[in-house]
Amino acid sequence: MPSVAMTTTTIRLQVEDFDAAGEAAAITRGRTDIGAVVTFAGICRDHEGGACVRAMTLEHYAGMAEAEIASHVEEAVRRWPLVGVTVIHRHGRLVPGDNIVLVVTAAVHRGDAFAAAEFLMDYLKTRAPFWKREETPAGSSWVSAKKTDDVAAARWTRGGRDAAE
Amino acid sequence: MPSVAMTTTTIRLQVEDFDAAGEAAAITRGRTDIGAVVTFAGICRDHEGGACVRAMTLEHYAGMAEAEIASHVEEAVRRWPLVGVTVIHRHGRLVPGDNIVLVVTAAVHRGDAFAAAEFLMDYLKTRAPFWKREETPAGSSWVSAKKTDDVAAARWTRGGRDAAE
Amino acid sequence: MRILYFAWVRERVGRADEDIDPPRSVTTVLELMDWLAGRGEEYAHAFAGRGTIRAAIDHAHVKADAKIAGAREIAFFPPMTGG
Amino acid sequence: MRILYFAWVRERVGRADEDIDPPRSVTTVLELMDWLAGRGEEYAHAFAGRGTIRAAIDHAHVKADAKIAGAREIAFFPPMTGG
Repeated sequence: MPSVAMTTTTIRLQVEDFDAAGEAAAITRGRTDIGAVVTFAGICRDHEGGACVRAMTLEHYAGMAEAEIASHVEEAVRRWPLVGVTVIHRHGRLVPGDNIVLVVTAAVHRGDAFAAAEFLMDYLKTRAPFWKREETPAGSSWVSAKKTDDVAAARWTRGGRDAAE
Repeated sequence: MPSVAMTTTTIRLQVEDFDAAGEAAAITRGRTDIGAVVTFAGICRDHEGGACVRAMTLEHYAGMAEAEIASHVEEAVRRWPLVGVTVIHRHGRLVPGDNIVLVVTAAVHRGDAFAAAEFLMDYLKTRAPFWKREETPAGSSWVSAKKTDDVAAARWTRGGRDAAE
Repeated sequence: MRILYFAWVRERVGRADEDIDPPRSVTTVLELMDWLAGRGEEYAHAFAGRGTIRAAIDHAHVKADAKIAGAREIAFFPPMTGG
Repeated sequence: MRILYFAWVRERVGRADEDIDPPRSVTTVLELMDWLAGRGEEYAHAFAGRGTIRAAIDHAHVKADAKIAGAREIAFFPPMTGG
């Protein structure tokens, strides 16, 4: 009898730090059908485009952020055969070295886990309603959206890698 | 004064299990210039192409395996601006659920960390001298190389993603 | 109709949310931005670069030509920079 | 010249390594495989499908037409399945 396809998904928006290893372990615990686990951690850097960053504050649109992330997690599950997906995004004030975002994807094959993790990160960067305000020695200002992030997200919409896989 | 570009690399072949979280933490500890950490863990599965797998034994070519992995880590460091790279490959007998291989890549930007991790995994699959023997209820046999792995590795040699990035 | 503002749109408007009752002639998101821009100096400043401001109706991204009829909550914000 | 065998090549040959002294007429990896295949039934069996067998000279992957002159260690093995 073939096993039923089940994907464990976890989505959390929180002020608190997360435990990347613990989240990855939670997906694989007690299972022996997973061949690949990709963990992505986004971390607050002390430099951005040459400027020194002392801290950043992440504002988010509560309600919409959860819905937007959930819809992209669902899309990832539709596009790739995943065993588990975890997305955690922090908000509030963070200093360099702090964790910002975590994506964990688990699959039977590594290609699916890698693709889904990159897809989710590209979409979090461009579609999830979060805004970063950076504190530098020159004052504090809102971070501008990066064109490279739009380009990265666009590759999932047609042709590109998806068609080649 | 611009900081000096330094990449911390760690390569280990071992019978013992590894601690994925500890290895990732070792790369980021005390640093605030890292924006992205990608961790890939390859895990022994209980099914392979429909057949039940009870255990697998990984044979390797000591000496060449280290050299081959080191040369690909060096190539990854040349191709992408990485802050740290760790590759750990186990050998010996493993059962479903056991870790097999770990790749951790840390970079300022996520695209570099993702690309380097995928590149290293594709090369470990097709160029590192390791051979898997699987034990199934029908007996034990050597795993055949997968054409999909060759295709995955070939995309790094010219054109493809690299040129598009 | 509840309106939310985020990031620099919020800072320029000077508030995070408010309830408004625009005239019936305001039917799209773009028309709503035009109408809001006429409500005072802070709104004019916030919506001066309305080409870059994004909008969501009831938690879903929408374009400037989206109809606002039936909307419970409309949000205005700059391009997202999370992740 | 030290020869190493891995995985099913090792199992078929019946040993993991040995020292050999092939005649001077054997100059390439392919010729070495032909010569080894003639050393007995187990070698003939191991090298029957020599199109799929890979080789390395002194820890570096090489093709079948690679010269073996100066090699200290030559290894024969099936396509790799690590990772």
